[in-house]
Amino acid sequence: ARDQVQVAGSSTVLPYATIVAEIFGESAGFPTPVVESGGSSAGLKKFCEGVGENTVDIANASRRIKDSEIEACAAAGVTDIIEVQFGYDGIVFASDIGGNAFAFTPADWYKALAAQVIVDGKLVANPATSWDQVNPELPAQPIMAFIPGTKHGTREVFDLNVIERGCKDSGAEEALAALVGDDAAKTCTTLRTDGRAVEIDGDYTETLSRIDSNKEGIGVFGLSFYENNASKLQVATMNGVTPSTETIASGEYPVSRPLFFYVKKAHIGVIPGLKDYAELFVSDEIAGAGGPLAEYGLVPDPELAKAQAVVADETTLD
Amino acid sequence: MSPFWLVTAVLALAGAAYVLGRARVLSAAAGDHRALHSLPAHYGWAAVQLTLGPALLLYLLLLLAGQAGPLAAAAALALALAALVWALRRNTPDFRARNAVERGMMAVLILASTIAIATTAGIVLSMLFETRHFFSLYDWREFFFSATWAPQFQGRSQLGILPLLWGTLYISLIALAFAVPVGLFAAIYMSEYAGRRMRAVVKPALEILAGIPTIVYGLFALITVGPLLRDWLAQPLGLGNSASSVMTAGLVMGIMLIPFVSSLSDDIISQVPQSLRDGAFALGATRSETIRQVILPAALPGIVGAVLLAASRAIGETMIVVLGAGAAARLSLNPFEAMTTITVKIVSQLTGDNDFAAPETLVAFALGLTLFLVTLGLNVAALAIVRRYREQYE
Amino acid sequence: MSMTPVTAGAGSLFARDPRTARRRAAEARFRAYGMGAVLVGVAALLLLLSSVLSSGLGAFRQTQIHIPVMLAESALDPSGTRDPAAMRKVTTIGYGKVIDAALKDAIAQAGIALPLTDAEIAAMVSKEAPAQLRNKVLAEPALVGGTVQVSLLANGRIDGYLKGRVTMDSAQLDRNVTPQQLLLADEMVARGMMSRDFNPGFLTAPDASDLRPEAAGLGVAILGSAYMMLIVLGLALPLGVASSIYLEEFAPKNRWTDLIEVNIANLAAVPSIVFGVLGLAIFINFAGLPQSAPIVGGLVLTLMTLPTIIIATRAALKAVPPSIRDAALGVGASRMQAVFHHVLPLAAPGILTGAIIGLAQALGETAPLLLIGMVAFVREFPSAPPEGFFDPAPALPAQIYNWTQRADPAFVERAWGAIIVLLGFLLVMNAAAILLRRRFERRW
Amino acid sequence: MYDMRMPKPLAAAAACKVSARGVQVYYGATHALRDVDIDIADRAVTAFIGPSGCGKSTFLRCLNRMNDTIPGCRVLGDIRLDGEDIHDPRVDPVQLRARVGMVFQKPNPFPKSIYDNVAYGPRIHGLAPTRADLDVVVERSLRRAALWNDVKDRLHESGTGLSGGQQQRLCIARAIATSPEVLLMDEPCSALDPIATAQIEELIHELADQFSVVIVTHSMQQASRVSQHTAFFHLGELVEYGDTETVFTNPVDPRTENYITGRIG
Amino acid sequence: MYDMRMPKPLAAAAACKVSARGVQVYYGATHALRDVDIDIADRAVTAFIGPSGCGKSTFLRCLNRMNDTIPGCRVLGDIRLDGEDIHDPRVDPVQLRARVGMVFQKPNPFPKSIYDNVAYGPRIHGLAPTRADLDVVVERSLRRAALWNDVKDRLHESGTGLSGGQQQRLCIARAIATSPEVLLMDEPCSALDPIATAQIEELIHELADQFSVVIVTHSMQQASRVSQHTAFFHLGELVEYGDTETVFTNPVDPRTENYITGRIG
Ligand SMILES: Nc1ncnc2c1ncn2[C@@H]1O[C@H](COP(=O)(O)OP(=O)(O)OP(=O)(O)O)[C@@H](O)[C@H]1O
Ligand SMILES: Nc1ncnc2c1ncn2[C@@H]1O[C@H](COP(=O)(O)OP(=O)(O)OP(=O)(O)O)[C@@H](O)[C@H]1O
Ligand SMILES: [Mg+2]
Ligand SMILES: [Mg+2]
Ligand SMILES: O=P([O-])([O-])[O-]
Repeated sequence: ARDQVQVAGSSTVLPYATIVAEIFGESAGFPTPVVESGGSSAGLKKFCEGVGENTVDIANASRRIKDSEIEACAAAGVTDIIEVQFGYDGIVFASDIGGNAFAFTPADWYKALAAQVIVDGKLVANPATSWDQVNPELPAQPIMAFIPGTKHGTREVFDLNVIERGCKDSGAEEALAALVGDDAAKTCTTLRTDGRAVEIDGDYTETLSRIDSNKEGIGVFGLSFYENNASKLQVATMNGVTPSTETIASGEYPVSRPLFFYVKKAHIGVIPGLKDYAELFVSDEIAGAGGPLAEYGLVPDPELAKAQAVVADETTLD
Repeated sequence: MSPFWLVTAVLALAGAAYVLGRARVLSAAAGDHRALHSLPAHYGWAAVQLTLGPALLLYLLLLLAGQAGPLAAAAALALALAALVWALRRNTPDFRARNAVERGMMAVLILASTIAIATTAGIVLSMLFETRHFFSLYDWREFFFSATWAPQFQGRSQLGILPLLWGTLYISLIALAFAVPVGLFAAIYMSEYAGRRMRAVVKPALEILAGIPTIVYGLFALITVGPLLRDWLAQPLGLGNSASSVMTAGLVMGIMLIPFVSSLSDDIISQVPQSLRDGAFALGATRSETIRQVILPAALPGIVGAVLLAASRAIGETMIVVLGAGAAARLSLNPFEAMTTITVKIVSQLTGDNDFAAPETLVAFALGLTLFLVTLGLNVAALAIVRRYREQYE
Repeated sequence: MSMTPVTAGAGSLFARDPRTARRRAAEARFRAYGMGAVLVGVAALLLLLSSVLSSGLGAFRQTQIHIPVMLAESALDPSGTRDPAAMRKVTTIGYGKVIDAALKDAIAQAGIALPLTDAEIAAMVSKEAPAQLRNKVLAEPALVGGTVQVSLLANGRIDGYLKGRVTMDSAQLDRNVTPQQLLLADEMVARGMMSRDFNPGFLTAPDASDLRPEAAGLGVAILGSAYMMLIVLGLALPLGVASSIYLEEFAPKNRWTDLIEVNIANLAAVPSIVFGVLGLAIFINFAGLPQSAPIVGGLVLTLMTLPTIIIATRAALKAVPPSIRDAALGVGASRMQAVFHHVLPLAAPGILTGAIIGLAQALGETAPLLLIGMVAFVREFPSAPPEGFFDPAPALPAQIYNWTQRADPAFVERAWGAIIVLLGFLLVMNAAAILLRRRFERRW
Repeated sequence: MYDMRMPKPLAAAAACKVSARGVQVYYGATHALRDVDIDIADRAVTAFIGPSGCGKSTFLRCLNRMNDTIPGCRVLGDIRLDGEDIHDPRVDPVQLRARVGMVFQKPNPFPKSIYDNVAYGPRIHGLAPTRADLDVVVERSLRRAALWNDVKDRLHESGTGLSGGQQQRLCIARAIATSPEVLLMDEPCSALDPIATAQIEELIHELADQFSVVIVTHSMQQASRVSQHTAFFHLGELVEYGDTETVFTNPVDPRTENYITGRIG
Repeated sequence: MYDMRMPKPLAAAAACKVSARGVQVYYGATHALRDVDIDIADRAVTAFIGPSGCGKSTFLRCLNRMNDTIPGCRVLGDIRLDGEDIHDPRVDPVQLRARVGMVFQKPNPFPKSIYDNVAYGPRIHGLAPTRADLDVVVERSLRRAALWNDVKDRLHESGTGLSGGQQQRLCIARAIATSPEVLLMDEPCSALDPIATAQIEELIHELADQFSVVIVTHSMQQASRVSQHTAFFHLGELVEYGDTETVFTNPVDPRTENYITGRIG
């Protein structure tokens, strides 16, 4: 029989999961769990493959499980799923440490990256080439943004909380609604493809290397990644707020997403240490403020106690 | 039964069957090898085959039927022992042991080649199902004829394959345009000009290029080649200022592909009989004329195979494309612009954050299947070329 | 001279007519292209290797802190029985406190007076250090009660400082290290309490989390790759050669075998991740093999490598002159014997090249492993084969891929170090094949 | 017509080892051999003569089914060895070839040592169980093929490093090492000097005591020296077949006479 | 000794085309050819005879430096074509071989069409600028090699699908298509029937009007029919060299006599 916990899923959650697994293996008297990374979607797909020793026990996800996925799970016999939300992933905008400092609003990003904007009442290809053209207060630096590729969940957050928000805030959405009707939302989030918005399908290290070889670029990073590389990157403020675990936890900083893991209830009691691992994960010493996860860059969930209760009671999704 | 004991038991049985089978026929022939139809070793192997073949087959069937466990092992063991007895009785001097052994080997050979077929079938099937699912969610005309690739999390995605297909072909073409001449000339130099000593060093050295993890190439493209091409070619020529470009990825991938062409071609060129070279030299042909006009045509099938393999690797590569050419799907003729390939998008959609039952994820399978068909077409064409121009010696 | 209208070359052997001169020039050009091609390849190789080596060699050396540690019984063996089972109750947290205290003492003893907080001093050592000490004590319970001189891993940022990755300027901006700590490091180095030593742990230790980059090693990944390569070598080479032999030497030549030939060539063009999809479906979901196990990885890579080996082998078999087969058949060899005794040895160089290239690809491949759980964080060592084939273990390329994604810059160096290990692995694996290939190479 | 080519006395005089009826060979669309009927005697030497390209090698290769290996080559008709149809599906061509040995027109030694070249047949047929036996067989075969003196000091060097004539003798040694019942020799002396030729002819004589030997030759002298029966092929047809003496002194077909006297080629 | 092998009259009678002095050939450690001195006359046929393995082919291959391509083969000594040292570093072996053509002992047609086989030499040397010229050259060469009638309908089929003798003639046609000044022929008639042999001998006669022809043969008759000079090799040595008539009727060295009369081989 399998004697270690098997975890799969999000690469965003992976560092946290490995920190927990390491401590768990060192002190709990169980073997160290195996944590795979292959993306939230692939992890959930594996999770939903069925119940049994050769399926994973836990799926990490940087987004909530979708209804269609729950259905697929159920079809394969995976019914009792425990959903645990354990913190937030802050999303920050950063540029080379030696360059200009930026103070953004979502509207700046919308205006800089939208494929088409309204000029003189007409929809035209975005003419902006430098940041001061979208907002005179920004430095006159060419627009070059390294944004997450369409595979990343971060992109969804970026689209929603930055671009769409910016579209609304700048009043463009209304104007668009008047101009193109139902397609307004889509026009809002369609980004330019002329090379000024570079999609990164790789990870944050790739974004960092790209900024390294193109110092005028501005990249999108996870908070934890930024904090580990603060000596190379300077972070931009959003709506005047500097991102930090505190400002994100308090909701002041607008761009973040919740992180989850899902536990297969049927495996609790079958796979040794499964519940212990989940409990350790959401314990205050680990996931709370000042714990190793926060030290690494996790934004602790203000409602961590809720998560602890969910694990303790093995509360399943309905 | 643990795998270790299973392996040991099988080996022990095989050893016993061989020794007994051989001894038995030799005693029947009173030690006279000439009285035997086949070599004594053939009788040994015939016994091994008969002992193990059916038993392993049975065990496998039981495993597939979900009957793993001591019972299945015992059944297989019993069958093996029975077969051993039968095999020994069969081993009389006029038993055609060699033919039996060769029939067995042939069965193994056929089985081995079925695996390749089965893999193809498996791949097609595993993609077909999900592809159908995808097309039930997304219009196939959009997929095949739309020039926009823009997946979105909120739905409203545009999933046109054309820009990806174009990127795939463009990048592979550049990679091959670099790797094929370099690899072929390197092969020619190694096999026809260089001394034994140099060849013994250079060939394995170039093969290291095939073993360097592609992430190294990717970073090389991202950090070194990309900016270099941008600053020295793209910007002076007014072809844009993107560091990631088709050209970057193509060139770097070309480097990786050198050994695919060079090593395989070198082997095939070396296999061409010396008498053909002599024939050309004696007519006063120079070495290069001999190579171009006599050796290369004779080595054509192998060289085409090597090029196809290189092309296949180029089409299947992800890391170099992601880091060298970017992830943006675009239809453009400018080789200094960022583009991407089908493979990159298969990987990213499969490992991404989308709902695993959403068209944005399922599109990976449709992409895979389409790519499969496209490369099938290329391979058919290549086979036809080989058939047409092959020069079979002797 | 000759009365025949057409004759090749005449006059002095030392003189060149224009046509010969042209042909000589073409020959020289051709040769130069060949030379150039080899140089391009070798230059690219050297460039890549030098960048790999310069970025990765640092990973083989690691900063250690050498201090005496007082192993108080009260803290480490409250029961006083020296019974390892009982001593296990003390977790790494307990050991962490012991180390912190020892380090503080040692610094005070050495007379270093810098304005440092306790937390800053404690952060000089790796978070792995308590586990190091704990393992040492559990292995030798008798040490408790005395004072031992130990070498503990230093924190990754301190290590980075000694390697030049972290500077006073960067420390100013860095949340994870303070300039004061760096000054302390200088003092400790000056007093011999800290040094950079060869780090066997890089090759033997398991992976570590993002909080302890300095402790991360390749032990499990090397085993995982070795197991997978054993499987690939044991399956792909025989299967590939066997099916090539059948298709090239025995199969009737008809549309059906054409189809198979095209199919195999086409399999080589299937993106590797698709093999992962297939492997997940067949080996894990259908056959029920375990996740993250070398057996599944090996099988998937076998399927992926097969086309390469088959294409190379078929080309090599095709290139063997038919007269050799005739000669064997003529003395009464069966076709099987003709192939195995004569054709195969002559085709061996090409086959081995296929194996070299195929295995190199298999050894460095990540994408298909993503889907079958081989890109994973695993700290437990797999057992010996064949059982170990079924235990979870990542592979070297998966480990590299994983490390390149980590946030802490210390992992970058380790990723490059792992690439060096991978290349070493490749060379060891290829050496045998290359030597064998040289033995079989002959012209006739 | 049939009678003419197949004189009764022959069939009566010697037992017939191989008999062919209505053999046709096509290379793709080319009809290379037309309707050949022949009975090859046991314990005798049969010579095939005829101009270059007339189909001698082709017919020879029919007798041990070596034509099976040429893509596009089709053989029709009935060929029997000791009365058994060699194209019968039950016949193992391997066994056939073990009994019907062959020396090819173009010497084709294996790229192996001289020793291994000769030892190969005995090894696969298990004719020499021990190494010492094998040494004996190899030496005897090389001696009979008149090659021993040339190569006795270099038995373990490659067979492809021999001179043309040496390679030819090596192939003869290789073929006789397995003691086939029928030995097909396609111009076995073409690259040999007169002495070596004489030695090989001597060997052929010896072999014919027990076995059936078929030899293709362009030398009428050689044919008349070594063979008891001679077959004359022309443009893919078997024109004449009979006692060597008769064929040479008193041919029935004018073409035979023309060829022998050097008027057609 | 020297005088004996190198009779003065020969050098005087005909211009000397190729002269060799002290030629030694080693294959690795084997000393295959010892100290050969010879002058080969222009516009004449020289025959090399000698038992199989004595070094005839080896020496032939020295004359156009084909031995360069054999790994481990070393050639020492001085060989001159029209008085020019062929081993001079300034000499391009390619140019040498264009002037000194060769027909190999084992036919080695290219795996190309029959036409392309013959056209290959003229093409690379630019001897036939137009396609029509080339057609003429190919047909003429095939005719002279007595192969035209056999292959005129299948010029575009592969040269490897020919019979042994046809391949041999194809190689002759290929060699003469470039009209070399010296033509080295290694047993060019070994696979040919008497008529074809006569035709090739006729060709050799013709060629000798303008060029120098060297022919290796095992047939004394052939040597005496076609050649003006004969060299007898034995065990790697040039034993005797002189007028063909003298060598055959009145040899100086007893070994020559023994060989010619069939006593040594
Ligand atoms: N593989 C082949 N493909 C096509 N035609 C062939 C092939 N082999 C032989 N032929 C043709 O068949 C005819 C008979 O050839 P075969 O080799 O039997 O002649 P042969 O009598 O042995 O001549 P030789 O004395 O020259 O060897 C020839 O015209 C030849 O060109
Ligand atoms: N490539 C080689 N490697 C080693 N030895 C060789 C090689 N070629 C020829 N020899 C040896 O050199 C000697 C002379 O060979 P050569 O081919 O010149 O003989 P030849 O006179 O042409 O004989 P034949 O009439 O049989 O063709 C022979 O003993 C032969 O075995
Ligand atoms: Mg023939
Ligand atoms: Mg010779
Ligand atoms: O791996 P992710 O699903 O977090 O992008």
